[in-house]
Amino acid sequence: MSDHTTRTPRATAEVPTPQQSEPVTTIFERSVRGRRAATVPPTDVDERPLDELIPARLLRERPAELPEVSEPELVRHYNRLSRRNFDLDTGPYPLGSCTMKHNPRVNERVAALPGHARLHPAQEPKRAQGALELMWRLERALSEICGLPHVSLQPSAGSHGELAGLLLTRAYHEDRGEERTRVLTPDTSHGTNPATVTMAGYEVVKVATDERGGVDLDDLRSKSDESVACLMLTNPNTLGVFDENIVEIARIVHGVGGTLYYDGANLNAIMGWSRPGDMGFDIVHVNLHKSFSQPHGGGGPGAGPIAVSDRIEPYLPVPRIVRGDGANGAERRFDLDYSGPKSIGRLRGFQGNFGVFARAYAYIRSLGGDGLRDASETAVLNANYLLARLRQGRGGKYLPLAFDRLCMHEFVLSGSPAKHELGVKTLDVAKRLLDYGFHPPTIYFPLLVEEALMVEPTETETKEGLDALADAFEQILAEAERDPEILRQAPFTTPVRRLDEAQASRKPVLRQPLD
Amino acid sequence: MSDHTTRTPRATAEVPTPQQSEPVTTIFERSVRGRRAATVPPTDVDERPLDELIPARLLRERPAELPEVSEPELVRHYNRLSRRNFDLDTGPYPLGSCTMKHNPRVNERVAALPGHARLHPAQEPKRAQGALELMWRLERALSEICGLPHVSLQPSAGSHGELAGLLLTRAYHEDRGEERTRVLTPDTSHGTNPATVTMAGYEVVKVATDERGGVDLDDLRSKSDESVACLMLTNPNTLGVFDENIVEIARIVHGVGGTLYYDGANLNAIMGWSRPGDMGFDIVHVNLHKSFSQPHGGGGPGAGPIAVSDRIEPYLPVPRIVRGDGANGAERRFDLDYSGPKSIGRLRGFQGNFGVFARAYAYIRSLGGDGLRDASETAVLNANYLLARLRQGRGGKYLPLAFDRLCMHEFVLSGSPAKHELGVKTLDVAKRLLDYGFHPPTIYFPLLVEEALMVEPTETETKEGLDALADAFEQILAEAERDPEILRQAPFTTPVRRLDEAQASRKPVLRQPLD
Amino acid sequence: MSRYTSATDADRKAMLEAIGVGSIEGLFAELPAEVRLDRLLELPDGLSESEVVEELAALAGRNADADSEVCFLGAGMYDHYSPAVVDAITQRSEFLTPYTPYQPEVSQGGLQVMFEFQTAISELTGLPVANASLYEGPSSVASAAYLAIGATKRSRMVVSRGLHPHSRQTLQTYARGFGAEVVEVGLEGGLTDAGELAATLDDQTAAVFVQNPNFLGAIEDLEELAEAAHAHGALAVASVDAITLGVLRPPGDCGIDVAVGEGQPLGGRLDYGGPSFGFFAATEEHLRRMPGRIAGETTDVDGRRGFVLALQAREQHIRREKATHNICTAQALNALGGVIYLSWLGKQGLVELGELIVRRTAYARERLASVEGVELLHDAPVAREFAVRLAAPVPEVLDRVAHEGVAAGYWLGREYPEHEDGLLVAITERRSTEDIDRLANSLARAIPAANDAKVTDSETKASVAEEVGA
Amino acid sequence: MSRYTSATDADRKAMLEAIGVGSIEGLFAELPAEVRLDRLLELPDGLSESEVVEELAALAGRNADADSEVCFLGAGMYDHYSPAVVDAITQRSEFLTPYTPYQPEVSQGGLQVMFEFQTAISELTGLPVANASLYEGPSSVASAAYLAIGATKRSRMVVSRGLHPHSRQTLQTYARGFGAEVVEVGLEGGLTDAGELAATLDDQTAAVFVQNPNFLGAIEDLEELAEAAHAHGALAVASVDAITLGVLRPPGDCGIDVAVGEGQPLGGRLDYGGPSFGFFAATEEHLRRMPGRIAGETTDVDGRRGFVLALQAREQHIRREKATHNICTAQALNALGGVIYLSWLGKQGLVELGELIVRRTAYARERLASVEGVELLHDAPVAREFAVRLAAPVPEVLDRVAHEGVAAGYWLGREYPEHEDGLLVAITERRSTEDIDRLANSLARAIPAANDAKVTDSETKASVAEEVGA
Ligand SMILES: Cc1ncc(COP(=O)(O)O)c(C=O)c1O
Ligand SMILES: Cc1ncc(COP(=O)(O)O)c(C=O)c1O
Repeated sequence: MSDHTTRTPRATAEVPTPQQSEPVTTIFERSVRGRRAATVPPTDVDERPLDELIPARLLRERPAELPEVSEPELVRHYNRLSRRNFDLDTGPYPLGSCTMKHNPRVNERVAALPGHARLHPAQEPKRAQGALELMWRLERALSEICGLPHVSLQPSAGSHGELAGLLLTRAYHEDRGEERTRVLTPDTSHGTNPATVTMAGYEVVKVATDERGGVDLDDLRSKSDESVACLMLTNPNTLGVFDENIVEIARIVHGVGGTLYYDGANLNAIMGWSRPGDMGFDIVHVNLHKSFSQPHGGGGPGAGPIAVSDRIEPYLPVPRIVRGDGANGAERRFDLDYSGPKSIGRLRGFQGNFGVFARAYAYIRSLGGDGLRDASETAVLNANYLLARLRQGRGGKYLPLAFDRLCMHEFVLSGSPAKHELGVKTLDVAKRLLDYGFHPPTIYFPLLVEEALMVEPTETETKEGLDALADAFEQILAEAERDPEILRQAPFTTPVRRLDEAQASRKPVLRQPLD
Repeated sequence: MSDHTTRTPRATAEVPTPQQSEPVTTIFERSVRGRRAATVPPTDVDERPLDELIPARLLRERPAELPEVSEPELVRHYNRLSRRNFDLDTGPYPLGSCTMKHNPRVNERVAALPGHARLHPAQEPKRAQGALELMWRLERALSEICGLPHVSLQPSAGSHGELAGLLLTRAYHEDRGEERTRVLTPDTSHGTNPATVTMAGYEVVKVATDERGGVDLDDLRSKSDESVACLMLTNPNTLGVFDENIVEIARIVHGVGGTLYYDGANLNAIMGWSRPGDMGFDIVHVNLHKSFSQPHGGGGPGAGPIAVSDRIEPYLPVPRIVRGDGANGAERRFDLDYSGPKSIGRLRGFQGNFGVFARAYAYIRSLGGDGLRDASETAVLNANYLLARLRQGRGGKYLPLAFDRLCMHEFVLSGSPAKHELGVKTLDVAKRLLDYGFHPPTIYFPLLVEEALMVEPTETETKEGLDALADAFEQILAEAERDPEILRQAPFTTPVRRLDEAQASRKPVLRQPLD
Repeated sequence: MSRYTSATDADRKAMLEAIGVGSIEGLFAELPAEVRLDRLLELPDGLSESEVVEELAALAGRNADADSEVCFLGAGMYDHYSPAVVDAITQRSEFLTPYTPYQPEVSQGGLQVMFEFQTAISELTGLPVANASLYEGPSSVASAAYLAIGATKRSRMVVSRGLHPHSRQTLQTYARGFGAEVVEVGLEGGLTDAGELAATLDDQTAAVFVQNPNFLGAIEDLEELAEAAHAHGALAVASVDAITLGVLRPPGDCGIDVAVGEGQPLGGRLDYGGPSFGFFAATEEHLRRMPGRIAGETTDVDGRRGFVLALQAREQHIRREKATHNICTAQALNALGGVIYLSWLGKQGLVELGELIVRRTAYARERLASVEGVELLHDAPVAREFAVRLAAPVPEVLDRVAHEGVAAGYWLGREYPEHEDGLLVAITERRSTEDIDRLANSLARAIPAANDAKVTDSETKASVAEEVGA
Repeated sequence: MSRYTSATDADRKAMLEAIGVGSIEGLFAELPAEVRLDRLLELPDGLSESEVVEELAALAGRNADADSEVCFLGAGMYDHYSPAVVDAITQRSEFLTPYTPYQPEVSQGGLQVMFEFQTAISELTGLPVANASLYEGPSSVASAAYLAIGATKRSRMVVSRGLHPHSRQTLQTYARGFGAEVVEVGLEGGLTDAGELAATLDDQTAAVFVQNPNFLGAIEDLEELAEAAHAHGALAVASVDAITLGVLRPPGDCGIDVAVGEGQPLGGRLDYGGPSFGFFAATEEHLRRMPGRIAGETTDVDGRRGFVLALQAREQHIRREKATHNICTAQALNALGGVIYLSWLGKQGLVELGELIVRRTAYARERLASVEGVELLHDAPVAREFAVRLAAPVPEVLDRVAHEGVAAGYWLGREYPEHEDGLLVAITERRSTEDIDRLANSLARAIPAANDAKVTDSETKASVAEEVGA
């Protein structure tokens, strides 16, 4: 038994929920002049007037209007606010492309050890050997998982890894005296891919998708020439399907001298089963906040390490972690190497998001090779099972699979029949799912699929949880048959109901007005 | 501004709240055979069959049916459960006699330091000097606050301190060759007082309360004789009033040779203003989970250190913390002294609830003498302000003060007029307060007061919070005038509504039936 | 105003006005002059948060904790690994900060936890009824005596010398209040002396108290002991170790009437001895005599499943001087930690953990017995702890081993004069064979050294200074 | 099945059946053989939780952290005290585990936090518009350059040598992508050389980048620099330290167009450099060119106040190749920590903290300057960090001082060849005068010693072994 018994939630806004009745107050509105949650240690030196130490014109005239609250008020404010979030520790969060897998609590414990959390980033490497070794070991593990020999942990997120990847591509081509101007991305690609292409100074060229959801090889061939710097690809792609032509794709792109970039957002599908390096990719980014269990934090922090092939290696960002050879029986010493004459340089300050590395490393050590493979297998099993359950019922009719194949760790449905036959949009289905206590899938992505619903249950969910989710879909579609207005008005149970997003952009109120 | 704007909550059970619709499932019901949240380290020794090491008849035959869940399920279960509690970090919790003051987060931090949390209780004192010194310093601080020279931190809670107090009293009298059989307690005393008296082998003698809410001196005199071992008293007492006759009371009890025991549950009213020792008390217990900010934990842990006068000191529990005299320039060493030939002995294992001591000590160090006094002053100010606000409105009419005086840190109202004039009981008012987002006061205690409401806002609440609470009372009483049924049916917004307590005792289901 | 209070000067002024009192002093007007403190409390000034942490960290740094040593100390509290989920959940405000669930409508979280906890303890002990926690182990033993008096109307308590010394001492302390007599039965070959027990029991005996495994680590035959007690109409009370209940026969299966125990091993911190929790389970017939809170299942007015404090008529706040116990604040948060821990380990995990510990203990016992100068104190079967004799003064040896970063165990001479040369060594899943070998090697060095050495004054002084971290 | 997954054998069987595939392999049938891994990953076996903690703790134990040393390191990240409330709140599942708030109805907590954060950053910087966070400091500087290109249609970036070397390097890296040129302006007396700046600026300049306090600790005259930039139609970008904004004139008051900075000092962990957050604030006119998430206030269908992601049309998930930036996952949790920290300190607290640090820094600067062999590198006014020259090889001196438990500061020679003898010393509220005196005394010993000593091979080896904890 489980608590996933599906009951039909309310479909009325008449009687507000308790949370809906709560007034919304910001911490600034709680502020009362003179209150404080902190006292500052006493001044144990001369209390010289500040303008004796710093010229008055460089000093602040009036203090910043920060909140003035006592500690109890501070704690209450943020505790109450926290309850206005849905979180992964409450229930299923099948947000496609985001890999909302469980965040093990032991990772938080090891990240918080003073030797990690209190280590200054400018500490001399010889006094930070544990940190460097952890990073080195994580690099080795990611290298093995990705099937590429060299790793830099530096990028701060997937998009940052992408930027690194294209800067590496640029450096690689320039080093060979080539100037290439275009980067290919499938029309199913994630928004960060084309945005990165522009930021890296390239032109985006879209590649079409074939009828199986993979790269359209003819289109790819027709667009591949010496001006192509790189092809950026996700595999399994954002449709949740594995591109079987990957070897041919690599051949085509490498054939014209381009590099192959792997957007690792979907690595969770294939760990231990297949490796981007073995598929022919030159550069891979890994989202440690997806496949490697770093908590998403409401939108970060994450980390986007990159793994690269030998030919890309000379251009990797500095500093790099190096291990001494331990010659003459000396201890093997780890160090930071800033040299890299061909390096693209730095992408950020210091050594990267070390706290994230500690969590990812703990995750890898917890699972081992077997466990990582189990994670991917279970993720794929869960996705296919949920898909099978959805197809059995009304889902098969109103929310068909966009590309009718086995899926990998996620799948993309099209809400087009629901829209045309029932008059409910994907947005409406998603909002009604909220009432059923589930976080909705990713919606309206990929753009290729009309009224897309991108569902990624991850390995975290139980069979019962998936059954309950399938049941909720079924009930919602039944509701839509009966009374589509329910969905169009949904949600009814959330702390606020549908919000006016247009207003927020038209007349933006982006900070608390004070005075 | 604050978020305490009072809105009228729903008064209907028609549309259940989202939480009310959630199914209730125990962790045992979530269990699925074969799942697990933990793996055990591998056996690195011979895997000998267990019955080679332990005779089979001493071994368990079938495993205990503990839950089988993965870590994500475990976390989700308890996170969801947690949201079914009201807590102090959500809003006002004016639970009389319980001193629901803010639990500073830094206390949790220092209690969790490995040097505290990971210190084995049987560690040799010379290798636990920091812990002993902390205890010693806490003893000194409590001694100063209570105005009594000797302290034992050992008791685990207030009631345990009370038991210690009466065992000390017994030892004291026996040592003087006296056998005394009776213990006096006011009729307003807390239930633990008489329960302790019985447990300590004494007979309870109730002392009446006078018209000002204090001890009835005549009744006290008439009951005081050589058979009286002790008078147990709270001051301010459970009516929230300070007994002005305390010096005379002490004279009377001491006059017949009895000891005077101070139930320190209400110490939060007078820190820095008055000291039990100075009032004439021989033995005091202090609830560290009340005045000294140890979190209540849903019903513990706490600690109930006792402070005593010189004449009681020889009987204190062992072990005691002692400090070396530092003779010959040696370091002052702390130690545990188990000798105490006249000691009542041990009250529990090891040295007491050290983790609680660390938090209480951190609290005392955070506030200093000034801050403790400020805490008491603010607690008294808040109580009197709330009282004044309540009296202004319908509260003055329907919920009058039981004893019409200035109150200390709490006050007791009588719901008798509300019951007779409006037909709503104190219970009904309390339940309706839940809908308004407040934890109700303590109700039906002290027994002396008909339909009692015992209100202790503590120093934690803001003026705005108190105003909102007063407004809620006002609105509720207005509701009662209009439609008392609302109160009688309340609450409407809580995860469950009124529960059948009688059934739970008549046909007790006290554990999950398994199979 | 401090950082934990909110009354600004303006607030104070407005509030005093509303009260109709001119000043804060006015609020304390009713305190007679004789009992007013006419000075400030003599306490050091308050500190900023960072200073508080600094000060407490400095104190903590002067303790040798189980992270800084390899710890073989046990004697009732054990260095088991407590998973991160325990802290993560028990630190949630929703569990950390509320009071006892007197308002069940807003306390379903806490109440359901109690219900689950009771179920887990009932399963572990094999007894149908469990409460929601008592303070800790030894005082739970004493509480069982209080129950026994009520149940049998007798007041003679027969205790095995294998019962934890703290439990025996606590029982003795309480007994002076109850007016009960406590009689001890010795050990023979590590186990409660069955003959002596038989001779000691009489028809005035309220209860027999044993511990399993007993203080010397030996596994008692609970069934035999329970039978002996029952033969005289006395209750059989067992203080049991929760962890080894994964592999040892549960008291409920052995005819034990009341099982109690220390909860710390179930994912609790060592905390220099507390807070932890005590558990208390019994047969059905003692239900209405149980001490402490008990949660029960029921339904609300709309038929929803819910939980309440059941059988409150036993308790002090209702029954006052007739209550079954005086306990009020217990150890709810620690008990929550316990049930999370047990759910984390799960059905198989508890068994596997028990098996691992039994096997490691067997290894350690053999390994240590092979060291020159170490011999077994008894050879009864053991599960998680065992006793040896050292051929050198134990405190001396402990000191030397401590300097090598090992806390070798508990010196039995502290509580058992007859075992002045005894050392009690505890094994958990955190003590690897490597750790055990390290202990053995360290003992092998320390025992002859302690015998050889003539400790001079000056040496003593140096080591003292070092130990207090000066 | 691992401890993080739930599919038992029975589950797998039932699920595969429902899918209509015979085995797990069947689910991977579409992977071409050539790209299948035909072996297990070569990774060590998985560990139990306690073993994981042991392993990571062993690694952590080989780092000299700011609890184990007296830390005067700064250079962009500072050892400020982070209050317990920050951890307590950021570790709540409700904040820790959700994704970016794409479903605002169930993300009001996170969205309101962003709104509050934006308000706090706007207040601090004196600029009207702030986003909800970027990755960290230096990449935020580079992101400001991207905005400047869009705003000015120019691509020449003029950077002060007082800008953090990591910021300059990161800008340089990004610039290769943008196709921007980066030109550096030197320092004079610790401050950006105004003359050189004037000479370097031209009408192709997109933006001028300065830092305050600059990398050598000196307080720049932002107003002067902003005027110089504006005179050429360039934007003025300042990278600012958030803590000292309590006392220093905010960039918005000085005519700065874009202010960015590193968020770590606002209650963040040191974490060997990350994760922290970057903040980004600008004048109103740049609103629609801002990078990253921005929350805005709005109402729901029933008129309730609520928050959403505003101006999403700037972002990659909507605008794709035309987006103002490629950022997706940012640093929401760290930004939450930042706004909690600022609310904890409060209006007065930030000022008092700033004043304390300025005064302590003044003390430290004088105290160190009085040490033989130490002299000031510049005498411009400073706030929280200052630079000195040592009359001995700096790395040598640092090593010696480290052996006395003090991390003396940041060796400027790492990034400024012209300051081979430079040491940058950072002061926070955690560094007492006692700590400062200890540093001074330690330097007083180390400088002559470093000059005297001829480091022999064997010495070096010994100290290496010690440092790695062998
Ligand atoms: C397919 C894909 N690529 C790239 C990204 C960008 O990763 P990040 O958010 O870490 O920058 C995402 C994240 O949502 C993604 O789903
Ligand atoms: C007046 C009074 N006395 C004694 C006690 C008992 O204290 P404890 O719960 O710590 O045993 C309480 C606690 O509620 C109390 O309010």
